[in-house]
Amino acid sequence: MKHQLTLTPGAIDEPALIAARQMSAGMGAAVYFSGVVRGSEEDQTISAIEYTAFAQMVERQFHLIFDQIEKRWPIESLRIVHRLGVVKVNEPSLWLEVVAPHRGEAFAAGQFLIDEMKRTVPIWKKPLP
Amino acid sequence: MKHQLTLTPGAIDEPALIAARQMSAGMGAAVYFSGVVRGSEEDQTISAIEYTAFAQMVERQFHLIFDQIEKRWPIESLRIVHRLGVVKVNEPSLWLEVVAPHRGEAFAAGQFLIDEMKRTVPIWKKPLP
Amino acid sequence: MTIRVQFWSYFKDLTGCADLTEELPEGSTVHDLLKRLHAHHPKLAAMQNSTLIAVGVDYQGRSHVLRDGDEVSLFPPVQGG
Amino acid sequence: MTIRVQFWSYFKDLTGCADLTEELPEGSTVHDLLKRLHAHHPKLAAMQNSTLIAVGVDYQGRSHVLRDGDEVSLFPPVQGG
Repeated sequence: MKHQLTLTPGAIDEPALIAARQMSAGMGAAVYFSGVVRGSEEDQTISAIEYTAFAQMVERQFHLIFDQIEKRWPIESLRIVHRLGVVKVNEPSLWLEVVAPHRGEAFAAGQFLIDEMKRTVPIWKKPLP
Repeated sequence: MKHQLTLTPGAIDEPALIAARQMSAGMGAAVYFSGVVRGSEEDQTISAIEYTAFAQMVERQFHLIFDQIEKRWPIESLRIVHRLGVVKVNEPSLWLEVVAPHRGEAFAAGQFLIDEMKRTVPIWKKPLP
Repeated sequence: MTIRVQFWSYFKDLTGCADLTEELPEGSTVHDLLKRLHAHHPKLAAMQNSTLIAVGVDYQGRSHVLRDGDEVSLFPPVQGG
Repeated sequence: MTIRVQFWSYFKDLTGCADLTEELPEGSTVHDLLKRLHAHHPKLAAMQNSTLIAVGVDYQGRSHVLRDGDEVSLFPPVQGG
């Protein structure tokens, strides 16, 4: 399974990421998720979220998740981009692509990746007023 | 719930569709699905799939699905594009966007839409050698 | 009454026909129409367990009562995506 | 032996510290280190049920035996996405 992990302070350019998709002839499904900063956090209006990370451990923990995904589903490739630093409301902080033969495994692996990330990957957020 | 349905003989321009995304400040999740023509169908190598549709009924059946989704999940908007005519291997025949407050409902509604489409929407495919 | 029938996908090949018109007595059902069609198109009869039926743009069952001018569509299982 | 400790996210604010060094006897566990840290940082002690612990880049439990030079990270529940 190919995988690409990017932690970046820059904006996530979704159209460019989509345009760079690589998919072999056996693949029939690509699932994408964009996680976007909402305008409120626990009923408080916010302007942005600041993301901080323990970067080396982020890499390690994502790779442990990739290993689990590879064992469970026939995924051809995974790309994930997570922003660090200040991300304004309405901008994506997380972008994810899963390429697989069929939609079932692509949806399952994508949701598993996000669920596990939220449990184990050391990234934290701080809402900014 | 906003919704947009497009049946088109032209190629699906995913980067342009992504760039046209509209999302209010309360929305945190956008899920996308691209269904891509695979290079084989029932173990036969193919070069393309030809899609035909009963177009007025396609519209009606998709709208019945949209109504069900609106009742079940707090989706802000749905966009779906399905190609008709000849779609070559490795090109998307189906593209879908679901915008929602949280990822759970966005993933659920996206999968429901595809499952229901495959059950009720009168589109047929013919593999071309 | 006059019923217009359309065939979709490979049902056009099975019947050698894209659409046709049937004259049926008032009160006829989808089932009555199918009996008539199956008599002329035995290959269609062989597919009856996987035939989907719409009247206009809505699915209907065999017991649905037809009305003059209805457009009935017959097709195999759908395969979008 | 010497253990380097790093605090992440709001644990830096709770302790007023980003990182520090502790000298511990050979054979000490994560639990022993936490006891030492909690004595100096009562606000950290109050968070002990929601404290995550890594040694290097892997999660470890309280009974994990530390080795000279280990880097231990303490942080609150993660919140990526």
